[in-house]
Amino acid sequence: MKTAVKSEQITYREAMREAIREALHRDDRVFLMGEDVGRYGGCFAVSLGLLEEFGPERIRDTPLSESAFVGAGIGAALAGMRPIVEIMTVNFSLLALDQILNNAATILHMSGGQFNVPLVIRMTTGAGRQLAAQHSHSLEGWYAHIPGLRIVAPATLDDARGMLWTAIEDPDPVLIFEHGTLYNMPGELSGPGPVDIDHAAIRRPGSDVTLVTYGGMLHKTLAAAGQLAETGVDAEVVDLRTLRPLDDKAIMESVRRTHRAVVVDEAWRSGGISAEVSARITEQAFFDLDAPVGRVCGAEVPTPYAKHLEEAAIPQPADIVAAVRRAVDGDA
Amino acid sequence: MKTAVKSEQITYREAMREAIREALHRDDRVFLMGEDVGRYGGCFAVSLGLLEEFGPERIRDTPLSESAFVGAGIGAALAGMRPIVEIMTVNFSLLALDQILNNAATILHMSGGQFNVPLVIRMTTGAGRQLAAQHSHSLEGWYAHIPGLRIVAPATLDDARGMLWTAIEDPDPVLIFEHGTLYNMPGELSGPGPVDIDHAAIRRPGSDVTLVTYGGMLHKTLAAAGQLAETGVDAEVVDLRTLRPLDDKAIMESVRRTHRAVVVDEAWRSGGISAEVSARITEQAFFDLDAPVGRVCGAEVPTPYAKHLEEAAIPQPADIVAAVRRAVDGDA
Amino acid sequence: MTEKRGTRGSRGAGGRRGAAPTAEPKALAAKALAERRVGLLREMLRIRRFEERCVELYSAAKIRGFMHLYIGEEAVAVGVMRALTQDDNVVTTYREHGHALARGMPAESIMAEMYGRVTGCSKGRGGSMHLFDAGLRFYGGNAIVGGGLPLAVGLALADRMRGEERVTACFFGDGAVAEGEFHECVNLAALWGLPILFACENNRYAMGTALERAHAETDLALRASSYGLVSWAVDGMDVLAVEKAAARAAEAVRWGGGPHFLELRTYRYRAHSMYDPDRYRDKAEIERWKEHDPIDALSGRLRGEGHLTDDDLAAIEKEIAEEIDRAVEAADAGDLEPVADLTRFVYSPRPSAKPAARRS
Amino acid sequence: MTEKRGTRGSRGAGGRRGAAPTAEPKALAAKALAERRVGLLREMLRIRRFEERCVELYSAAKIRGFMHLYIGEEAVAVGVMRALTQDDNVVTTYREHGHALARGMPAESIMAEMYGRVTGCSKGRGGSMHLFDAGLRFYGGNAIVGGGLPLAVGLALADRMRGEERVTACFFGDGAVAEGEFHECVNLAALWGLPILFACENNRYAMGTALERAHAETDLALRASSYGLVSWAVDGMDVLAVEKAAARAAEAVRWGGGPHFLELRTYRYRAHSMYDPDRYRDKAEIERWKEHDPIDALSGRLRGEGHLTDDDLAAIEKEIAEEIDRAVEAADAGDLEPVADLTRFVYSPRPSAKPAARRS
Ligand SMILES: Cc1ncc(C[n+]2csc(CCOP(=O)(O)OP(=O)(O)O)c2C)c(N)n1
Ligand SMILES: Cc1ncc(C[n+]2csc(CCOP(=O)(O)OP(=O)(O)O)c2C)c(N)n1
Ligand SMILES: [Mg+2]
Ligand SMILES: [Mg+2]
Repeated sequence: MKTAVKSEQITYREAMREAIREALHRDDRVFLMGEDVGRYGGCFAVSLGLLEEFGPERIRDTPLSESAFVGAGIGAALAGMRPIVEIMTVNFSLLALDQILNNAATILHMSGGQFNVPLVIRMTTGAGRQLAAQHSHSLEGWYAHIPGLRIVAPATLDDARGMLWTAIEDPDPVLIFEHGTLYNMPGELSGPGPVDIDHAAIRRPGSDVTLVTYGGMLHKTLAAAGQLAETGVDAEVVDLRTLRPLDDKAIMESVRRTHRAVVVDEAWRSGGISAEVSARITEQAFFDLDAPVGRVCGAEVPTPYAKHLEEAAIPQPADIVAAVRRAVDGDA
Repeated sequence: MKTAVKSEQITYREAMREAIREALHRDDRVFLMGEDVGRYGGCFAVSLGLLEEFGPERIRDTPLSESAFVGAGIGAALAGMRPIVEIMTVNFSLLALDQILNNAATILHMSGGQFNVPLVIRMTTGAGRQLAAQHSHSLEGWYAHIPGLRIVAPATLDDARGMLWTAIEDPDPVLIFEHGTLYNMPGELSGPGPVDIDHAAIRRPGSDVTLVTYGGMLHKTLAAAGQLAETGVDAEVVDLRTLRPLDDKAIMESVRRTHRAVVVDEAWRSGGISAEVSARITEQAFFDLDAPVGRVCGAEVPTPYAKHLEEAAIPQPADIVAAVRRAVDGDA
Repeated sequence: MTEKRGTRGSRGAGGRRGAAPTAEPKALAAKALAERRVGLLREMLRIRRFEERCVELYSAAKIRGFMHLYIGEEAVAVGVMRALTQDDNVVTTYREHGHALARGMPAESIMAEMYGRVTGCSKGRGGSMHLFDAGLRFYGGNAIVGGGLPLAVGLALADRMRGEERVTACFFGDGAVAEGEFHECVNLAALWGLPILFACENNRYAMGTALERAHAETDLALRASSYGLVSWAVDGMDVLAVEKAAARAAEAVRWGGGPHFLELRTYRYRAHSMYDPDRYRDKAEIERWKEHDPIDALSGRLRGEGHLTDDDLAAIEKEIAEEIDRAVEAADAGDLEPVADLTRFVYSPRPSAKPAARRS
Repeated sequence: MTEKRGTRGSRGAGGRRGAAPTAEPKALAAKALAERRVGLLREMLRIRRFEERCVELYSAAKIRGFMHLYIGEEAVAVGVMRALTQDDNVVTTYREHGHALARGMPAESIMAEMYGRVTGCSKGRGGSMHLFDAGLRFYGGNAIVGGGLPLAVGLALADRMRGEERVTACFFGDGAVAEGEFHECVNLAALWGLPILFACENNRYAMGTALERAHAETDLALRASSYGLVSWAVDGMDVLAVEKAAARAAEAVRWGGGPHFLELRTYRYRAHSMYDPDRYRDKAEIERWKEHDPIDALSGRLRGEGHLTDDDLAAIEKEIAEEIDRAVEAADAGDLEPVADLTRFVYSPRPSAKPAARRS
């Protein structure tokens, strides 16, 4: 088994693939199931080569039947397996939402604690590739409304590599959202092994404003923080990593230091995770705030195909910079 | 055609039924479609008697095929009909969510404005009847995340009677959420005809705190306001009525007068509509607030069957009173 | 009316075993068979009396929420469960009191559940529609029509992957056959040759919607066979026919014959749920089906054969009544889950915090 | 390989009409028929050349996103569209350039759409997967597999309720047959006798998943017939066979014969989308199918019959190339929607504000 070693250049896609390989090697209850994960090599090539290594029982191609194979993942998890179910794109997960909400998230409670559902569901999320309105949503924050689920969004190579391990050890269902624009992101891994999925991470320390974000937006937010630094604004960037449950403590500690917060989220603004973060900051750190919590979100529109429209529909570094300026300059 | 006349006692269920009858009489493009709307008389008896009056073409029983019949409603709307689709309970709507989000909410934009979807979808929502975890969710606030949809939640007889008319005239899809505990609510109608669905309504004027709510929670909130009045706190109760788009102006006007706000919502707290209302108040009226915006929401748990647990899982007047006390007494 | 179509398909393996038995063992075998049948009768009666008590308790507001009764359909649960071993899996619907009882769940545990007690099988969180029992591999009452089918596929898949000789029996109604999940699951099971016994309880109605107003093809066994799996229509009012078909099917499934589909043609005497005013069908239709009552039929037959007397029956009724009385008493006396534990079982304790914080 | 199964079912109505024609009209009819066939060839060629240009433009990054080509499958769109009138409805998938062209959508409008221009048929908001044209009753490219089927049911339902003699043709792939929505929709259409022509483009793969790894029963026409509707398998590489079957089916649908299902057996020569490295099938398999190329087959036949010369073909190619050139030029020159209009078409202007505020 090849494992990635330190200082080797690797992409997010490869990190995710290594994570799956590792899981398959470590635990024979683990298997990967979904549309085109095998012969095709995965719609975004994440599982490329795994069929050859692990065979068709454990790298299991399914028909186009999202509800059935997600539900089958739930059933297999009930039976003690550790399935990893891949849904190609978040929009298609709507076809399986009945199973996810009414079964995966519910059975433990509804059965009075008798049955766990140790299931991992992975899917691609997000816009930025001109895939238009039926392939570009960011629904991870929306999923974070559902009790019983754990929602994670790896934004870095280490998280792509490490979160799956922890997710598989979780006795409850974990949904992993992989932003489509990250797969080709190169970088270095600090090493194999699980990572904590209970805590947010400060990706850039700063003292003037807290930028709360996750997933694909992390990199735009870091870019914006870089630009802000040039104009003398020192932004702290908090990567939520896990959208449910939220790490309130990390958020509040940062806000108490900076007294200002802007939430950056690619999803539609109304009722997105940005609203929840904002509401919690208000509830828990109201008297520490020097300015209202700002939000930079996706436009409330089905993602358009045309490049210029799509770009306008999702947050760009300039939008983040502008929102921070409002938070900083708009002081009472 | 019998129409309800002023001062006649009627239930919410009957008001809804009259609204449907009226629509069927007024416009022959209107038809009602869903599981057991005909022979059975509607799972909550809303459509009782309509089959006899309008026949099986216009009161159309469907097989258990939520995705197909909701999608068929979308298709019929594309063709210029004005379908009213009934989904028995909000949980089952998950089976149709692909059609609702990926088609109903999207086609107008995706087609560059060529195709409207003048569809009305009605469904029962909410807990309180010991129906347990697969029949008791409150997902209307969650649906309010989706651009392209209009989400309404009639809490009064007049709204039950009048919102459907306006919804049917809307060129875009409108979802109507009827709280299951309201059907037997008796009262008087102020008369037939459409009602505005663009604005929130102040159901009780007050000066000390703004309580923002809607649907089934309106009545508990009014009860709480009554109790608060006895202790000298004069609460204003705002009924959102429409959850998407929100009537920001009405909310902010009230908050600017009272300087305090508590949002009351039966749904799960994290990522619910209460978070959005809270975030907007922070964004738009931060410097008018004397206290952080409070939230009284459902417990983050699949609704349990046992009566005492179910009651504990959803907001009760005492919880609302307590939250208001915190907002009022916790003054900085 | 009750369609008297027998089971289709291959003969069971039984006939091929060993030489002809001698006369004495034959008599013994006949006795054992009769006792077995009395056992089936007893189980059906137990379900019926339990359900009748539930009606009273619902009227007395001891049981709340949606409650769906199994009266008239008892032969199905009893016949199918008899064909399973304790190691098999069961997945079912909101109309599952009968399945739970026939599977061996104590009446007490079910009744306490419907009373919302922490002593109930699901600790009061589930109620009538969500009976679960891990010890019996009873994976629950599912109240989303069709919602249990994917779970059954997954359970069977896990067994296949681990090489276990286990059958997963999945119950669902005629109405569920219209759901997309039915289609996806039957195809998947047939495609992958999974060890599932699909037990379709065709009681001719989905709430108020009659079979022919929901399905373009009303021969559900025929429809299912189009997926390329073995599919039989069975008289679901005849517990012996159900037992025989289920035993054959389960045996075939267990030994690698792939999924089997049984359409069990039955009828519910009572309304869909306690909320249902039952306006959509003819009372005469109900009466006609009652003439084929599975309990009357079997008890008549056993009496005729001299295997059952009035005294036997009275004794059985008495035992059952006592069991149900005890269940009601226990339910009444059961504790409530403390409200402080409301959010237990939303998340589980994490296995260990050890890997934590290494990197993030 | 190409299955040469003819259409099954009843004979068309044509043979029954009138007396035997005299010789001269016969010659005229033969000429008209030949012209008609040249027209079919022209349409297929137009699609192929358009798609080939799309490949170039995608490589040049003029077109982006997911793009799915129709090369190899042209006979299906051309044959089926020929059977429809301008008043019929069309619902289709993300692989719909061919359907759009065959339906009569100008190449310009499609190309501009893929360039993301406001001059595109969907104002640049849809791209390759979401071509719409209200004037042609073209209800869109739907990129959720199976997602268009319920829309087709609804369109057909509306027509039935209004007594319109209109057919709704719904295209979808073999992969879509596994989705629950397929099942629900075919049942609903059959149950209600709706005027739908289900056009299943069986190109043997759903992305990288071969037919036999997705369906327990790979005879899709047979499977569909289990819902009790008329269902034929058709050689989808033979445009004449497609046209004939589609014309019969459409006629039957139009006059109240209920939904018809055509399994059009075809093949895509290119990868699933521009992203697909096409690892899952044998190159030899592709070559074998190319021997049955629908364009080669028809042009060969027309040449053999003396209805087509090299010059004719060159002229056709030239016309097509010019049309596509013009489309590319126009697309290049097309305006972009102003960013300020980003959120147009999320909500429509309300019809009037008049009922407002009366009561709340
Ligand atoms: C997805 C879904 N839709 C609708 C319902 C409401 N409902 C509960 S039971 C039922 C009828 C089901 O009929 P069938 O499958 O024949 O089972 P039966 O009740 O006859 O045993 C309906 C419509 C539901 N629970 N789930
Ligand atoms: C619900 C859904 N699941 C998965 C996908 C991804 N996907 C797009 S096309 C496709 C294959 C569809 O195959 P088929 O129906 O045979 O049509 P074809 O592409 O062969 O024309 C898949 C899996 C999708 N778009 N929608
Ligand atoms: Mg039934
Ligand atoms: Mg295909």
